[in-house]
Amino acid sequence: MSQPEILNQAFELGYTYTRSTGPVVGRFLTGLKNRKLVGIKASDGRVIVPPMEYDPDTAEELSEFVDVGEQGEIVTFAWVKEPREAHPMNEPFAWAMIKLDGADVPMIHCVAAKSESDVTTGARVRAVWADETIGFMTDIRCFELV
Amino acid sequence: MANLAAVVGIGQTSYTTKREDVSIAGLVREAAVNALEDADLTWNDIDAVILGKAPDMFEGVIMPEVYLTDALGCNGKPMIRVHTAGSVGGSTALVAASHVQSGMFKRVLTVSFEKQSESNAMWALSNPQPFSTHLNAGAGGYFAPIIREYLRRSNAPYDAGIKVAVKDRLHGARNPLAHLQKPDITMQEVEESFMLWDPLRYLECCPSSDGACAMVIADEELAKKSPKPPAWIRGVAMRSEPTMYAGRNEVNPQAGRDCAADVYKQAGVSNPRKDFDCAEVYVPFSWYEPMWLENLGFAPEGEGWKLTMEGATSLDENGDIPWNCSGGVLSSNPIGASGMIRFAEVARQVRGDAGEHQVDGAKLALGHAYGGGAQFFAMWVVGSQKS
Amino acid sequence: MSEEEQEMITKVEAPVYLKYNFTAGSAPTRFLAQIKKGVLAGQRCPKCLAVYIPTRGSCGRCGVPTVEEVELSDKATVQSFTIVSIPIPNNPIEPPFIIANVVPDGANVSFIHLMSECVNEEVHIGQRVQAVWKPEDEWGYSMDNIRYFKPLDEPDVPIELIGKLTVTGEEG
Amino acid sequence: MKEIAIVGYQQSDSRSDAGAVNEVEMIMPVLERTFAQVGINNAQDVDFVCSGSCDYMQGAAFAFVAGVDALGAVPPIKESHVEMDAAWALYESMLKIRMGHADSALIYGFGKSSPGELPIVLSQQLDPYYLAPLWVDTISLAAMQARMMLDQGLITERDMAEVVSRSRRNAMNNPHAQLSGDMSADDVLAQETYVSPLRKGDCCPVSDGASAVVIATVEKAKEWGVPYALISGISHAIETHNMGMRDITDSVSTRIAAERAGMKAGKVDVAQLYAPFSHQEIILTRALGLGDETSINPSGGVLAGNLMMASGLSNIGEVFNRIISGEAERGIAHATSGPCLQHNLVTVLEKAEKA
Repeated sequence: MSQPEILNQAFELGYTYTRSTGPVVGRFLTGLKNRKLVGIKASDGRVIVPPMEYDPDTAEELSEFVDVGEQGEIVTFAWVKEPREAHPMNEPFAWAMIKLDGADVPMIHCVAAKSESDVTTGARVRAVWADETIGFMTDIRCFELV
Repeated sequence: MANLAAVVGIGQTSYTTKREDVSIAGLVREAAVNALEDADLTWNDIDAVILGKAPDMFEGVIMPEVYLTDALGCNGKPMIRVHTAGSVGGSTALVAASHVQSGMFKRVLTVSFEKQSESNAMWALSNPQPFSTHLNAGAGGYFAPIIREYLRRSNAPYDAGIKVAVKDRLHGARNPLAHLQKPDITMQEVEESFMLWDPLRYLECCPSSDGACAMVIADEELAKKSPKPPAWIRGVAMRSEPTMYAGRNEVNPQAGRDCAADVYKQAGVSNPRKDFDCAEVYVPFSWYEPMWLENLGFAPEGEGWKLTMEGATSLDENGDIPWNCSGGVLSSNPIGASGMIRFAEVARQVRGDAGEHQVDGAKLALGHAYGGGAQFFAMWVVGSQKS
Repeated sequence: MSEEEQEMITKVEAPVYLKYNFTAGSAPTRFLAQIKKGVLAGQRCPKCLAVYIPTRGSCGRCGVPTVEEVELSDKATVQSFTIVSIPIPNNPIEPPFIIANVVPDGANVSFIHLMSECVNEEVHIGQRVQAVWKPEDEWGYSMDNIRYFKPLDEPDVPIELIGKLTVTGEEG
Repeated sequence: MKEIAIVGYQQSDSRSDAGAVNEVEMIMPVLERTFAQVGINNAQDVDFVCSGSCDYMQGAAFAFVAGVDALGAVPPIKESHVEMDAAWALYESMLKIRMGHADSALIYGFGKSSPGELPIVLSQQLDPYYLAPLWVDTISLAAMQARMMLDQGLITERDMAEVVSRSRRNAMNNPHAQLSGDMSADDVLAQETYVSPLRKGDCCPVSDGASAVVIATVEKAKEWGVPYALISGISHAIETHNMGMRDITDSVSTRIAAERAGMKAGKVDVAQLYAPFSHQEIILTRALGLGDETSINPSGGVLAGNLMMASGLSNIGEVFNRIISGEAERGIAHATSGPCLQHNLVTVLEKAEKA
């Protein structure tokens, strides 16, 4: 038995996926389409953005929507020097947990900045909307430093 | 000896081509909440969650238990995800039962689901892999040659499959949750339906459904306190064999026979046709009813089709051993949940809670699931009595 | 009803495409290297001696690697088949067509392939068939080097001998 | 309740690219060595088999079905599979033994992660509406977690580098390790940042490989006449999928699992912690309350080689190795799943009393 050569071939695994949202996720995405951010009130009163369907502590169904601001504060971040092909940005950027004004629980999105040193925990950021909003997470193109 | 365990709550969604009104979490949640309500319990009463589904690619969510934690009230609790191909709903129920039978848990929730409409895939997940021939025409294309070999061996009449297709849809018409509602289906309609994979016609094949099924399984003490009658788990078994090996009996797989023998022994069943009042058996293609009648020992080898043709498996014909009273996989097929639906439906039967498809006085019943190339088997026997 | 409610989002398009670099296993690679040369190479299990094609790396029965290579005939027997009346995704072949489980002489397991140059209604279990190859300059690392199997004018193989013939087509 | 022991453990080399070897070919040699260690022929000689794997690692549905081809499953066997790290397959096997349906079990896990872009593949574990569409990779999530700890003064970059240094040095004694060497904390700190604040060294490598374990009742272990260690406790717990709702500087579920598994009942000589990122080892060490008396990740841990779907099981095996060698009397093994330590399993192993 001779040593086998290695046979490689690139392939793509994927499907289009059409997701039904249900009322809670749908409400948030509808907000995005209208360039508004909406959260939901947890059983303990904390405002969660994007809204969760079920409370992590009590498992109860959540339904009390709360409007939140499109500005917020960076809670923590990661600086991506070399964006990956799948990433939403082509230039170096930050992933951040962002606590929006009126929210108690941070959300994750990307932050555009020229360099890592421009980004700090506690920095204020503002949502940058896509030219066309369709009701999808990428309607927020990114956040930018205020 | 295993500790006693019983099903004390059952919840299902209705089954349909596309559940467009809920998220994935919402779908799973619906079945789980129905099971909790059926058991008159709350999330706090649950000690662990056991989740099952078929390949993650159906929804494109990898290891979805991670995302479904909150929908299933699992924060701070153990969560386990089972995947054994098409048999997974059954295997998941068995893993859930083992949590209680081991004495390690008092009461657990088990849920299985598929929201396979999300993938928009025509024949589920048949995307080509490099270096292999692209002849994958769906599960029917795989099983049709095996069915043809069964026909050769058994000399079964050509319309035994048609009879099953009609019978299970008539059963399904009694079950408001069933995906296909065809109360007026006829032999002629099935026979005239499009021949997809000869000898399988369109109406001899299962639909593709979205849906979820859930059960609460409790130990003896808690089961006794349960408001509705428990379905006592009298036997549990699983068996696997390789997809392909020289001399493999694909028509009548040894893994199925061994699994049945194991579960019957535990439940004290010597003559399944007599001892069981009904069975829910994984029949995604009509001909698998006669094939499994033989594999599971309800009929001698080569004679399963006779029971089918006699109406022995039909509720409408007052058969002595009704199979798939809920309509079976031929009426609803959310793949990851299909096995658990079988297990849950027999529990409904022995609890006397199966509505219009109830078998009068059902006391002992077999739930069955299979997967892969008919190589993975999961079975349980449930009874209205502990022993 | 407010304007917002009228336009409630209920579904989203969320494609998920992931790139992989697939590597054929080492046993499959040896099979593929042979078929590139127009040879159907089986691999024998060292324990039960069954010959597999195309091998996946092990004998499923014994759970051990299949090592010894065995050159097989491109004549085969139909173990079973189905007539498919629907198209296969990403495959240009037009229905109805026959997908048969064929066992090449010298092998003990079948693989699926197309059958053609036949009357669909006359295809049967035990029928003798032979591979029809693509032109040599089109051969690659693929079972698709065989375009399809066509019927042979030879007597049927008795059921109990299907999967048991030697490489010369004799009773094993 | 029947006492359960671990009697065998083997792992393949952890390799950045297993090359031509496919899954079944990766599993078979590991199983062969495991069977030899226990003195059994194949999977027919155990009562139950359970595996852990994930289709998306190699990008093919039903990847685990190929695993069955490695078992010699004729006649058919009692077998099951979790789409999780095989540590959870061990958990399922424990239930099977405790319920009296098995006296022994083979557990194996395997992952060929090199064919895909693992951090991006794993982004599809996240919330399918809010996060998966953004393709937030696992390294970035961990980097945010690390920064939060740095900002709060819970750790320093040097603390992280020291974890890496110890991992690489410990791995020098682990023949299966992928990354090992005499690397100092200063060497690590000299690396430029990768996904800041993480350096490459702070992140586990992408690895291909498999591992296997055999467990059995103590009676069966004695019958086999092989060295064994007792599994005195095992438990796991998951947390909310919303990372914003978790304190990601802590691991509450690890603490819950350790309590339920009875970790505190005795001294912990050795701990194998599944920490794919250096700072996560510190989170786990603190959540578990481990101190200087405990040797952490003597194998080098997953920073020296991360077999997705198998390393959690390997951790159990590594503790077993140290108990039967006499290096330790009692230890814990940890496994994790999900982003930023969302789901955690703790196993407690103890030296068996002299028979």
